[in-house]
Amino acid sequence: MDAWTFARPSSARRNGNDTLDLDALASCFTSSACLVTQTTSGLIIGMLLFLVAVGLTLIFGVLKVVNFSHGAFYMFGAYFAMTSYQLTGSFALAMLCGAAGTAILGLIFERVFMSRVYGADVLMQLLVCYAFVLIFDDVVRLIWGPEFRSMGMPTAFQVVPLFIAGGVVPPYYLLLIGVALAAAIVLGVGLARTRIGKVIRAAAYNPSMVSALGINTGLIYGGVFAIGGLLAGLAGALAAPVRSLTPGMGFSVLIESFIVTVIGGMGSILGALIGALLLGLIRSFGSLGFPLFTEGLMYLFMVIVLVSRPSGLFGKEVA
Amino acid sequence: MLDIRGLSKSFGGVKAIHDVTFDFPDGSLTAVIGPNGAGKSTFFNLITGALTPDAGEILLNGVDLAGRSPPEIVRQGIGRAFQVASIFRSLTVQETLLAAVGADQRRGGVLHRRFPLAETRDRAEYVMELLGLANKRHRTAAMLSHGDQKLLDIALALVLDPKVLLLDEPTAGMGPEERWRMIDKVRELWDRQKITVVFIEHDMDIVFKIAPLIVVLCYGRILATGTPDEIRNNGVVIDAYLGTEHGAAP
Amino acid sequence: MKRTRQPGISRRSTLTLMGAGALTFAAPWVARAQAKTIKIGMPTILSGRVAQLGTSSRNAVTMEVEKINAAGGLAGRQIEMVIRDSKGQPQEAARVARELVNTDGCELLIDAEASSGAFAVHEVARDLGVFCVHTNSETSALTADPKQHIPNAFRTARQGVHDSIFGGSYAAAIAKGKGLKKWATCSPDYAYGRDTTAEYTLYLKRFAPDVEIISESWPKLFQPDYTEVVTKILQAKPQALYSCLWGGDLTSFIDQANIYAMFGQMEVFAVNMADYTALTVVKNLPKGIHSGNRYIKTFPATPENAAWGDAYRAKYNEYPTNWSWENATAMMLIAEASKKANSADGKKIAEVMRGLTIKCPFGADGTVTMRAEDQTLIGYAIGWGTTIPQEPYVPDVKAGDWKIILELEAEWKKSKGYT
Amino acid sequence: MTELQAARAADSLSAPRLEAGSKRLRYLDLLVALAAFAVLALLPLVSDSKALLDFVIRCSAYGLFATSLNLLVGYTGMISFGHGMFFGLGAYGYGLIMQRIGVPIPLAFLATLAITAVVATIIGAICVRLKEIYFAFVTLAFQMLIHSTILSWSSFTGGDQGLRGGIPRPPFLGIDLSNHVHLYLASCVLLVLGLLAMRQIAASPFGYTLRMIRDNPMRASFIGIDVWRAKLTVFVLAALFASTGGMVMALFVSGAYPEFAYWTISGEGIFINMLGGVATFLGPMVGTVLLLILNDTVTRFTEYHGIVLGVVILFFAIGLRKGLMDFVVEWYTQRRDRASGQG
Repeated sequence: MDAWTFARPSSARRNGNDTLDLDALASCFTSSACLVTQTTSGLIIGMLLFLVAVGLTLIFGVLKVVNFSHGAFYMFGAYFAMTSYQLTGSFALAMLCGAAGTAILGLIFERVFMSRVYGADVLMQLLVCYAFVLIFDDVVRLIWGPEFRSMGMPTAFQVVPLFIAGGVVPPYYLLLIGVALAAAIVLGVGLARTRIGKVIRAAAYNPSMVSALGINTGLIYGGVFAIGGLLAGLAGALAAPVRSLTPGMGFSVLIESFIVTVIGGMGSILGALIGALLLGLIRSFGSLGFPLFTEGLMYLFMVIVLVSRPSGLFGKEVA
Repeated sequence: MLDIRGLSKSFGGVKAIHDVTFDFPDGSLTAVIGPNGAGKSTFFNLITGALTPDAGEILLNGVDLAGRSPPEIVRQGIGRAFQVASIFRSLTVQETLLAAVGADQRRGGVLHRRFPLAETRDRAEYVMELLGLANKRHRTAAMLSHGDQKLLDIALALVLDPKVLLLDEPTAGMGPEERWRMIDKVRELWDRQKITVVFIEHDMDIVFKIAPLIVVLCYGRILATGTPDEIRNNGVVIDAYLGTEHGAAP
Repeated sequence: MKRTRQPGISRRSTLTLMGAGALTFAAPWVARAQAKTIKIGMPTILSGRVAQLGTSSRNAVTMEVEKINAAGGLAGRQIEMVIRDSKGQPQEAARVARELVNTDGCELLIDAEASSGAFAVHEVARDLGVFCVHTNSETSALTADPKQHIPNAFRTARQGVHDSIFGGSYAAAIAKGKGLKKWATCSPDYAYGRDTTAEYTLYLKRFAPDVEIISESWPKLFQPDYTEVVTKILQAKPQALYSCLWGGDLTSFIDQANIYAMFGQMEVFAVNMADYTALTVVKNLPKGIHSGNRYIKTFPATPENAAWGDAYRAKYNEYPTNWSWENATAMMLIAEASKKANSADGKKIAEVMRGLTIKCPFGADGTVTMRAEDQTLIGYAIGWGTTIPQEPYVPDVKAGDWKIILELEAEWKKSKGYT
Repeated sequence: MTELQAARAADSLSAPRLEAGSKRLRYLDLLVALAAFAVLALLPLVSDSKALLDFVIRCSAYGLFATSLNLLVGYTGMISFGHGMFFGLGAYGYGLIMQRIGVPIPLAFLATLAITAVVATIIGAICVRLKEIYFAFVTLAFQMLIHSTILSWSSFTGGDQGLRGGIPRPPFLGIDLSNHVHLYLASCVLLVLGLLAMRQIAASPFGYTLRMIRDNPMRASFIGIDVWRAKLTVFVLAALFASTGGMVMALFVSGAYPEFAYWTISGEGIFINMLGGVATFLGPMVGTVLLLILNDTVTRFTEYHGIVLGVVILFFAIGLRKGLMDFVVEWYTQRRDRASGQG
């Protein structure tokens, strides 16, 4: 057994088993305090991830582009929010700047660069995105410096956390979940009910038809990128008070968002929501039961989903 | 020869093919006709293994092919050409056919020799000559004209030396003149090869002119079978099919 | 949306581009360095997430080199630093190190890499026999393990086991005083985090045997979200928490633990807190976090140390990091050894350097020593104290006793089979 | 092509002569390989630059890896984002065998290939069912899984610090790989042999089967090709060459690190392919040389290499819209056609 456990240095003292700590996991299910805390913690992780992932899935659904540079929008959202918060001291304005700034960035990125490679190979599109991952990280380094930064929590939220059924829930995270849920609802309803939403869905389904109807597809594509950028930027802005800001911070978020969209099904908004929540819960409960393999657990879950349902849980069946 | 028994397939409650039974005689030339959505292409997809039937048997010389994979079915001797020419865009005509023969001879996995293999040459040559593609052998498939691409598609099916050849609308998307050239080719092919040919066709003039045997599909069922004269005078067919189709299409 | 574009690049410009590329590439091979100057190569991390540490290493070295050159250089030869980015990738670190020696003609190497890069550069030093000082890898095995030992490689970085011995005894004293029996740990899941945590708890329990570890969390390096870790710790309800998270990960963790009001509920021992990069960034620093010193200009509380810290701050408009003093110490040692040997030759410097003690602002007693037996630095300032959210950040630092540290280190080495 | 040219081309290459022609091409390949090796082998005699030899060794490692990736991407149309896992597997497999068991180098080499084949068969059997972007993602997931495992299983793999303490290189048959020139020659031999073998795969009937699958997998199955099996075969073959590249890398740095199995290696492989071109056999090799030169020069001058590299990528992706070799070949054929059209 020895060499096959994911072992730690021999001098390490562990109270539980090695990789597995199933007792901790099991005992959590018997305590409402633990259940509430871990479930909300899963929700928090999931909802923030959802904001990034939904933009990714929307862009893929409409443009069939895997936007590899999506993490950079999240990063810019955080930096924009931090700078405007430092200048104005207004939290609301910081959120707005983070979201609006990246929306504009998304629009420019799509119109000036991505629109040139729609006809080309998928790999060419990926390369353009990859190029901007590199460029954006260095641009942030040039503007804000290589050191990590912190925005700080607004005083309004520096309060005692709430206790619900024995579980701990910080008010700031309630706000975060609320904003993300609101974004999900606005997006879902907007796509289903409004005229613009219908046009976007039509463009996803049949772009040539939409352009034949005299609608400017370029505008739609740019708009979709702007919405995607806005959501990612909003996520970055919301994360800025609790996460440290560094160049390249978008990367790990991007990877997790990819897992979310792939599990949920590329192009499915509901899939992104469910996928994000699932991943959040895997993380929060996985850290109890598999403290050393939480990350691996996510990839394992992704492999299992992909193998059993290649198009993801809510994706359209691939022929 | 090709004996279809009780073949059925439904998609989410819609019966695309329902209890179809028909025996295509050895060396016959049969046209499958029917209005849009009659299940013609589904019928072909079931026979060639692109779709798995819900029920029924597909017997080729007594061997049941139902539920087998396309490569297996091809090896049993059912070749197929597609409605939209399905070719290998980056290969030349000659490469395409040489590689196809290689695949048929189970030499597609050979690693230690160079492409093309000498033993694949004769059959490829023969088919190129047969379909008049020989002078375009070094053209890349993507650069061929629409008609030539359709011919190459048929050549691909033919080069495997099939017992049964299924042609899904060989004249689709062609101008009137080109159509007749293509149909002459099909006819000539059937004459020379002495194989069983089944083709889907929309143009009634063509069907009535060249097909000795006609199967009419409608809503997934066989509505009628017979010679051109029998079909032409079949009241049910006229009502159900000719009425709608001729009304819709010029 | 398909758009066909004619490739718009002329042949001439393509050729020019290729020519230019070939030229810049060939240049270093053409140039052959044999001048009066002595080149010192330094692979370090100048891009990516920990670029700040690399640049602070570069700053410190540059500052020291200016002093040495002003004083006449190494045995009369002016130092020219050749500093290259390894992007934090071990294979790049190895490549850059080889190139620095083989192509750029560097005669000495300063290896300012993080752990895995340091092991890669160590192999290059083994292969090429070039004089090399590891300045940043704190992994004890790099010098403690006799299998790693080569005569031409030294280390001027602090060592995980030293930190842990004193950290453990410091924590044990507080644990006994306040009755902290239930402990949790939360450290990054990689070699440094695991080894340091294991050694820390080992010594904590040695000095306070009734301590019990009731929960462990192992977030990934650079993990953005620690929510599940924070809630897990809260579930366990420990009386004290140990963490060796560092840099941005530590500040993220503090920000996220803050809104769960975690710091009111337990004593926190975060060895990497007392580092200016973290201290100056955290906006709502909780009071009274226990931390080991990384670099702090008020400890040791000597005029030399304060002067060095101020000079650095004045020159670069930022605070020095833990990596800064480690690199500065390397240059000080090289300069002193070269003076004693009256040579800039790597072999001669190495001979003198073994066992050399020099005056140094970062020494616990004003001096540091390059221990001869395993060629690693001892006698540097080690202390623990509690943090406050403004200058001087750690007002009262309790200094470690090197006598005890060395005794227990010897014992630890024996237990590891290193002697 | 005009009708006339087609006819002329047909004349010059009628079927029987085509056969002989392909045999000639085979000898030509062999000749080119020998010449390339001769040039490489003479290099240490002409230049005493160790950095140049180092550069060629790194080119061997990355070149084998990138060219093998092109067997998947360029020839079969399988975009793998996880090919780097086999590069890592090669480096770790070889390193661990040498450190723990200490067999002769050729034996360790073969054993590593065998391990790679087994692992690639298992992973491939799961992955190749999926198409396009889903294939890309599942290979990426496997790559991350393997990377996570290397990090977590530190008692065996050394965790994030990699295999430390050097990998032993005992001499065999008079070849001493701790000698720089020997190591250089050995990696040249591996590179040339590897390229020759991959060239053979690309030009074999199997190579054409792959092209057919790339162009039209549905049609390929309708002419009797077992697409799944062919894809799995090329997946495993490509893994073997990637693994060889990893072993060369492990020999070069005398260690193995988790970065070798990280997704960025796969990303670099794809980048190299796009840089050099996927439609030409030697495209990835050209891309390797380009990327390494670019990397080595740019990091020399600036730490903002992200911007520089990004702009270069944009130049290729938006400006040329294809890799350098593809661009050159296309430009050359266009020019020739124009010339022959006028003449």
